Amino acid sequence: MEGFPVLLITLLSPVLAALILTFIPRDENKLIKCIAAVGTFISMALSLYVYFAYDKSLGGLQFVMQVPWIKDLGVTFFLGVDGISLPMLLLTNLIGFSAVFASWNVDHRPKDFFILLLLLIAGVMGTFIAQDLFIFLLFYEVVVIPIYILVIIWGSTKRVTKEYAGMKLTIYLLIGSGFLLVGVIALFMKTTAIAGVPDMSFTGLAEAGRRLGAFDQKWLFALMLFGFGSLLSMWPFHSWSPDGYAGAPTAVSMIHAGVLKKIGGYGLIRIALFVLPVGAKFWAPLIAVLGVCGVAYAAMAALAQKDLKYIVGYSSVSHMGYVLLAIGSMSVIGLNGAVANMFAHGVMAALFFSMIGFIYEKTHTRWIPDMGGLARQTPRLAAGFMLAAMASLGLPGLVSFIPEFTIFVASFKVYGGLAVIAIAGIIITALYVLRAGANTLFGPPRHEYDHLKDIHGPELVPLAVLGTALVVGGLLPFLLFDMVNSGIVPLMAQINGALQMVGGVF
Amino acid sequence: MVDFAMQHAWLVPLLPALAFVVIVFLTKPWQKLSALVAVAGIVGAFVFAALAAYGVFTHPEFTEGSLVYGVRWLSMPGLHINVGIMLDPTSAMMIFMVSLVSSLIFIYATGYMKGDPGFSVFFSYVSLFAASMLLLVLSSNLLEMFVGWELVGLCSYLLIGFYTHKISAREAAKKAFVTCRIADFGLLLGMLSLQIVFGTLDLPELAQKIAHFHQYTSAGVLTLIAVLVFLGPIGKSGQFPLHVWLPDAMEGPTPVSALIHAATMVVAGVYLVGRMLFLFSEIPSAMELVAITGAFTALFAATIAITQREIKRILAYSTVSQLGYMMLALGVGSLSASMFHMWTHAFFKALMFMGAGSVLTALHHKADVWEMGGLVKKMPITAWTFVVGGLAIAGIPPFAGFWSKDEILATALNSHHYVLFAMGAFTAFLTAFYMWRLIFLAFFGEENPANHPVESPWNMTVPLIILAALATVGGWVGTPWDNVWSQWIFFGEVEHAAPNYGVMIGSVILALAGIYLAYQLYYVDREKVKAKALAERYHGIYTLLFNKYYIDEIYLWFNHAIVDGSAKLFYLFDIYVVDGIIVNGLGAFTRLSGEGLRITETGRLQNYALVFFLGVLIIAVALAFSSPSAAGLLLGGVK
Amino acid sequence: MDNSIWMVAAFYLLSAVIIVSALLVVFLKNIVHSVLWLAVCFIALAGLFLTLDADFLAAVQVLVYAGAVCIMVVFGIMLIQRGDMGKTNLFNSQTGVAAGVVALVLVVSGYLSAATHWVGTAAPVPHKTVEHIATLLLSKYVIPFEVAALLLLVALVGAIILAKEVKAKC
Amino acid sequence: MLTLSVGLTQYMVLSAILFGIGLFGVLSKKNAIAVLICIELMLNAVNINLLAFNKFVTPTQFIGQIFAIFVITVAAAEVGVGLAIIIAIYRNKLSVNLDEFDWLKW
Repeated sequence: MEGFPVLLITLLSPVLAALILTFIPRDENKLIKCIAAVGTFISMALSLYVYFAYDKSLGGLQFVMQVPWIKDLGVTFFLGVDGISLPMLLLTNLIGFSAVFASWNVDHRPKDFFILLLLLIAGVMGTFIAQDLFIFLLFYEVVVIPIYILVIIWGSTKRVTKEYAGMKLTIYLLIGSGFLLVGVIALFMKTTAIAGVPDMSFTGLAEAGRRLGAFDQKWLFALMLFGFGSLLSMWPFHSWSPDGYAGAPTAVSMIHAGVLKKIGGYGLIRIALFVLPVGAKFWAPLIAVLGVCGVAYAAMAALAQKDLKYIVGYSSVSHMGYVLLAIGSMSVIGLNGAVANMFAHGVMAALFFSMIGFIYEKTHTRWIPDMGGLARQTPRLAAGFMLAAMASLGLPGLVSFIPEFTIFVASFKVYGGLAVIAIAGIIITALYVLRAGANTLFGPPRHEYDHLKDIHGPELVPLAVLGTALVVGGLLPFLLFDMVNSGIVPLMAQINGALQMVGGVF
Repeated sequence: MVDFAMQHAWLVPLLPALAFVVIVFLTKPWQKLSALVAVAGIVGAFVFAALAAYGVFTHPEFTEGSLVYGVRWLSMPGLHINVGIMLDPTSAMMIFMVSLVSSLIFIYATGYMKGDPGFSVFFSYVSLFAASMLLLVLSSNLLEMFVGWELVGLCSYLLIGFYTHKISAREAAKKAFVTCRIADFGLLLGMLSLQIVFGTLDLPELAQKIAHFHQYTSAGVLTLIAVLVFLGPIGKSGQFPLHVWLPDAMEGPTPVSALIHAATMVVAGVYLVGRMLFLFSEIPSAMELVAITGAFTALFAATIAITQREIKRILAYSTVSQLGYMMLALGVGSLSASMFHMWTHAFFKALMFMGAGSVLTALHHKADVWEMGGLVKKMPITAWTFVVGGLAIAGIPPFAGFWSKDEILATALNSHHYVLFAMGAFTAFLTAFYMWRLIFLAFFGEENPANHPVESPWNMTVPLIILAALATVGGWVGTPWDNVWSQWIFFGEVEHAAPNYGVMIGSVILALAGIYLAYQLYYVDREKVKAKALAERYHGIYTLLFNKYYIDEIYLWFNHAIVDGSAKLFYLFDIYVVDGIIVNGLGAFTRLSGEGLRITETGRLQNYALVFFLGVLIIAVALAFSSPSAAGLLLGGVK
Repeated sequence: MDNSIWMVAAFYLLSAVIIVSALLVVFLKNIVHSVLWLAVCFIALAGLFLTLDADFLAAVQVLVYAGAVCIMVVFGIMLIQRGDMGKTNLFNSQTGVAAGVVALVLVVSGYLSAATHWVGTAAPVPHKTVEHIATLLLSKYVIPFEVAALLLLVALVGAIILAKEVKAKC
Repeated sequence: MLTLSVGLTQYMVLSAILFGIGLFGVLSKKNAIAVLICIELMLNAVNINLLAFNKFVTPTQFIGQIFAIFVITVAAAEVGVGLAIIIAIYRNKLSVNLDEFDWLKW
C-alpha cells in the first residue's frame, strides 16, 4: 500500500458518491440510498484500515500526502494523520455510515438530501485530516452550507421553527469562524514575519508561533478560543446546540453532535494549544472554569427538559464541558482524556440521536409526557436507547467511562475543588438520562403505539455499528488510548519545551 | 484441573458473560434454551469457582499472600491501569458463595419466572449480573472493581425495573440507580484521590504504599480519602442515609431480590470496605465512622422492619440491618467476622427471599403479611425452610446466623466498643422479634379463606431445601472452638479470641426473648388485640416507624423542590437570559438596526445618486487635502 | 487659432449661451421646451469645440447631439407624455439638498482646477484633424473603435427589444 | 488680475459649471427623460474637458479628441437604450415620474 493515497480516497469516496448521485433520477429512492451507503462504507472501511495500520510505535504524521498549492501563502494540500486525528477520522466515518442508515426513511427529496449529507461528511472528514491551516478552514467552511440547507428543508419545527434553528446554527458557526479567521490571519502574518517564508502547515506555524511574544500569543489564543469554543458549544456560547439539534434532521444531529462539534476541541488542541502554548497556559484556568460552568449548567438545564432532543442537546453541552476542563488541565492525561472523550461522546451522541430519530419517526413525537412503555412495543429501539443513555452517564464498560475517568484524574490534580463540581455532574447526568429513559421506555405501554414496528433491517445498522464501537471501546480502552496517547505525548512534549523556553513568564 | 482453575480464574466471570451474549444475540426467541444457557453458564462458573477455592484453601501459603495476575488495560504517562485477577482466601470464598447462591437462584428462577414474556431477557440480565459480580470480587484493581461495581448497579437497575409496565418498578429502578450514583460520586472522588496521591489503583500496590502513607501525604488527606471511599459502600450496601433504594428495590422479580438484594450485590459494599481495610485501618477515625454507621444502620433498619406489612419489605429492612452488622464488624477491625456474617447471611437471606417468592407465587402476589396466615398446612416445604431461615437470622444455635452474629458481637466487645455492642445486641433482639412476627403472621395462625395456596414446583423447592441445609450447617466452619474460618480470612493478625460464653448465652437469651414476644403477640393472641393496642398507644412512634422516619419523603421533597426547582431555574435562565437577552438580543439588535437603516434605503435612484456624489466629494476633498501623493493620484500627477 | 480678442470674445459668448441654455434645460417646466434649449446648448457647444481646434468633433456634435439625440428624445416624449405639457418637467423633493451638493461640487472642482498648475505646451493642434483622427482610429485605436461599433449595434438591438411591445403571454 | 486670455482653467471652470447644472438636473428632476437629457449635459461637460486637455496639454496626439468620439458614441448608445427602458417602464406603470419608483428597495 506504499504510496497509495488512502486518505485522499477516504476523503473523496463520499464526494464521488455525491457526484454519482447527481446522475441518478430523483425517484430512484433505493438506489440513491444504496450509493450513499456504499460511498460512506468505503470511507469507513478505509479509515478502519488506516486506524489499525498506523504505526503507533513510530508516531508522528503518517499516510502523508503533500501537494503545493498556493505558494505565496505557503499553502500546501497537506493530508496526514496522527494519534489525535485518527480517532476523529474513524469517528466521522462510523457516524457518517450510520447516519446514512439513520436517514433510510427520508422520502422527501432524497436525492438532494443524500448529496448534501455526503458533502457534509466529506467536509468534516477533511478538517480532521488536513495538516494545513488553510485547508482546515476551507473544509470547515464547506461544512457550514450543507448543514444550513439540511436543517431548513428537512428539519422539524418544535419549540423553535426549523428556520430559526438553521439560522442560529449557521450564524453561530459563522461568527465563531469569523473570529477564528481573524486570529488565523493575524497568526499567519506574525509567523510569516518571524519565519521569513509563509507556511500554513500546522508544524510550520507552530515552530514560528511559539517564538511569538507572550502578549501576541495571549490575544491570538483568545480569538481562537472564542472561535473554537463557540463551535464546541462552550458555555456561554452554547445556546445554538439544543435548538440546533432539535431543529435538525436526525442525520444532521448525529453528525453535528457526533463529530462537527469536535472540530472545536480538535482545533483547540491541534492548533491553538500546539501553536500558542504560552497563550494557552495563560487562558487555561478560564477554559477550565467555563468547562465546569458548562458541565453543571447544561446538566441542570437538561434536567428541566421534556423534549428528548433537547435533553441530548443540553447533555452534549455538558459533555463538552468535560473536554474543555480536560484541555484546561494542560497535561498529558487530560489531553488524552479530552480526545478520547470527544470520540466517546461522538459515538454516544450519534447513537442517541439516531434512536431518538427513530422514535420520532414512529411515534411522531419527542415530547416525553406523550410517551411511555415503548420498551414493550419496540424492544430493540429501547435497547439502543438505553445503551446510549448508559454511555451518556459514563457507565464503566462502555466507551465513555475511561475518558471521563482520565479527565477527572487530570483536572482533579490541577484544579481540585473546581473539578469536584464537574464530577458531581455525573449524578445530575444520571438523573436526567434515567428520567428520560424511564419516562419514554418504561411504565405502562400506551395503546396508540401498539402498532409500532420495532427497528428492523437497515434501521439496525446505526445501533450495530455505534453500539459495537461503544462496547468495544469500553471493554478494550487501550485500543483508543494507545492511539490517542501516541499523538498527545509528542504534542505535549513540544508544548512543555516551548513553555520552558519562555520560563519565568509565569 | 485445580491449577488450571486458579490460573484461569477469569473464566469465572467470563462464562456468565458469554451466556449473556449468547442469550441476547442468539437464543432469545427460545425461552427454555435461554434458561439452559444461563444455568449452564453459572453452573460452569460455580464449578470453576469451587475448584479455584479448593485450590486456595488447600495451599497454606495463601493465608499470607495472594495470586495476582493481569494484563495492561490502558497506559499513558502518569496513569497505568492493569486489569487482572486477585485470588486470595477472601475472594475465593466470595466467588464460591456468589456462584453457588446464584446457581441455586437461577434454578429457582426457571420455576418462578415461568410464563413471563420476558423470560429470556430475565436470564440474560441475571447472567450479566452474575458476571459483573464475579468480576467485582476477583478484581485486582480498584478501577476494574469499579467497573464491576457499576455493572452490578446497571443490572440491578434493569432487574428492579424488570416489570417495565409498572410505574412503581420504573421509579424504584431509577431511585436505586441514582442513589447508588450519588454514593459512587464519593467513591469516584476517593479513587481519583488515591490515583493522584499514590499513582496507582492496583490493590496490592496500594496496600503497600498506604502502609507507608506518610511518604505521600498527610493523615488528614488520607482520612478524607477514606471517608470518600466509604461513601460508595454506604450507597451500595444500603447504609444510612442512602438505604432508601433497597426496600423499594423489592419491585423486581423475587429471584432478583434474593440474588441482588440479599446475597450478592448489596454485600459488594461490605466487600469493598473489606478489600480496602488496609486504607481504613490506617485511620482510626475512619474505622469508627464505619463501625458507627454500621451499628446505627443495623438498629435503625430493625426498628422500621417491626412495623412493615409487606413480606418482602420486612426482608429488605432486615437485609439493611444485617448489612449494618457486617459494617460494624469491619469497623471494629474484624474482616473475618464480617465476611463470616456475609457468608451465612447469603444463605439464610436468599433462602427467606426465595421462600417469600414461593409464597407470593402461591398467593398471586398478595404481599401483605396480615392477609396471609396458616400457610404451613398448604406449603409445608416453603414454611419449614423459612422457619429454618428465621432461626438462623434470629441467632439460635446451631444455625448459621448464630455463629457469625455472635462473633461480631464478641469482637465489638473485645475491642471495647460497648455502646456499639449494646446497639448490636438490642438489634439482635429486634431481629428475632420482627422476623418471627412475620413467620407467625404468615405461616401459622388461622388460614385466610380468600387464599388458595399450592406448594411450588420442584425447581423452586429444591433450591429452598439446599439453602435451608446450608443455612443450618454453613456456620460450622467458624465456631469459636475450632475457627477454621478466621485462620484463612483475616486482616492483620489471625484472631484467636477465646469463646466468650457470656456473649453467646446473652445473645441466645435475647433472641429467644424476641421470638417469645412475637409468639405472644402474634400467635397466642389470635385477634392480635395486644399488638393493635400497642400500636394505638404509641401511635406517634408507630406512624414514624411505619413511614420509615419519613426519609423518603424528605428526599422526594429535596428532589422535587430543590433539584427540579433549580433545574427549572437554570433552564429559564438559559432560554430567557442567555438565549433571550444575549443571543436573540444580538439578533434583534441586528434586525432593529437594519430596520432603522432601512429608512435611508428609499429605493429611489436619485437619492442614491445624491449620496453617491456626496461620497465622491468627500473622498475627493479628503484625498486632495490629505497628502500630496494622493492629490497627485486624483489630479493625474500633473500638480 | 491664436489668443486674439475674437477668440476670447467667442469663448465668453459661447460660454454664456451654453450656461444659460443649460439652466433653461433644467428649470423650464415644459419638457419639450427643455429639449429645444438642449439643442441650443449642443450647438453652442459645437461652437466651443471649434475654439478648441476640434472641427471634426464640432461636426459630430451637431450631427449626433443636436440632430440625432434631440430628435430621439422628442420622439420619446411624444410616445410618453399625455395631458398638460406645462407641468411635465418638475422638481422633486430633494431639490434643495441637491442644490447644496452641486454647489459644493462646483466649489471643490472649481477650486481644484484653479489651484492646479497645468503643465501645458505651446504647440498648436495640427490643422488636418480629421485625417489624424481617421488614421489613429483605424490603426492605434482600431480595437476600441470596433468595440464601440459593436456597442452601438448591441445598444440598437437592446433598444429595439426593450421598446418592443411585450406580448401578454410570454 | 483678470486677463482676457483663454486658457485651460477657463475651459475647466466652464466644464465644471455645465457638469454642475447637469448634475443638479439629474438629482432633482422628476421626469425620467429630463434626467436623461441632464446626463447628456454632464457628458458634454466631460467632452469640453477632454478637448481642452487635447488642445493645451497633448495637442499632437489627439488622445482627447478620440476619447471624446468614444464618449459621444457611448452617449448615443446610452440615450437609445435609456429611452427604450423609459418607454418599457412607462408601458408597465403608465408613468415616468421617478418619485413613484422605488424598485431599488427590496
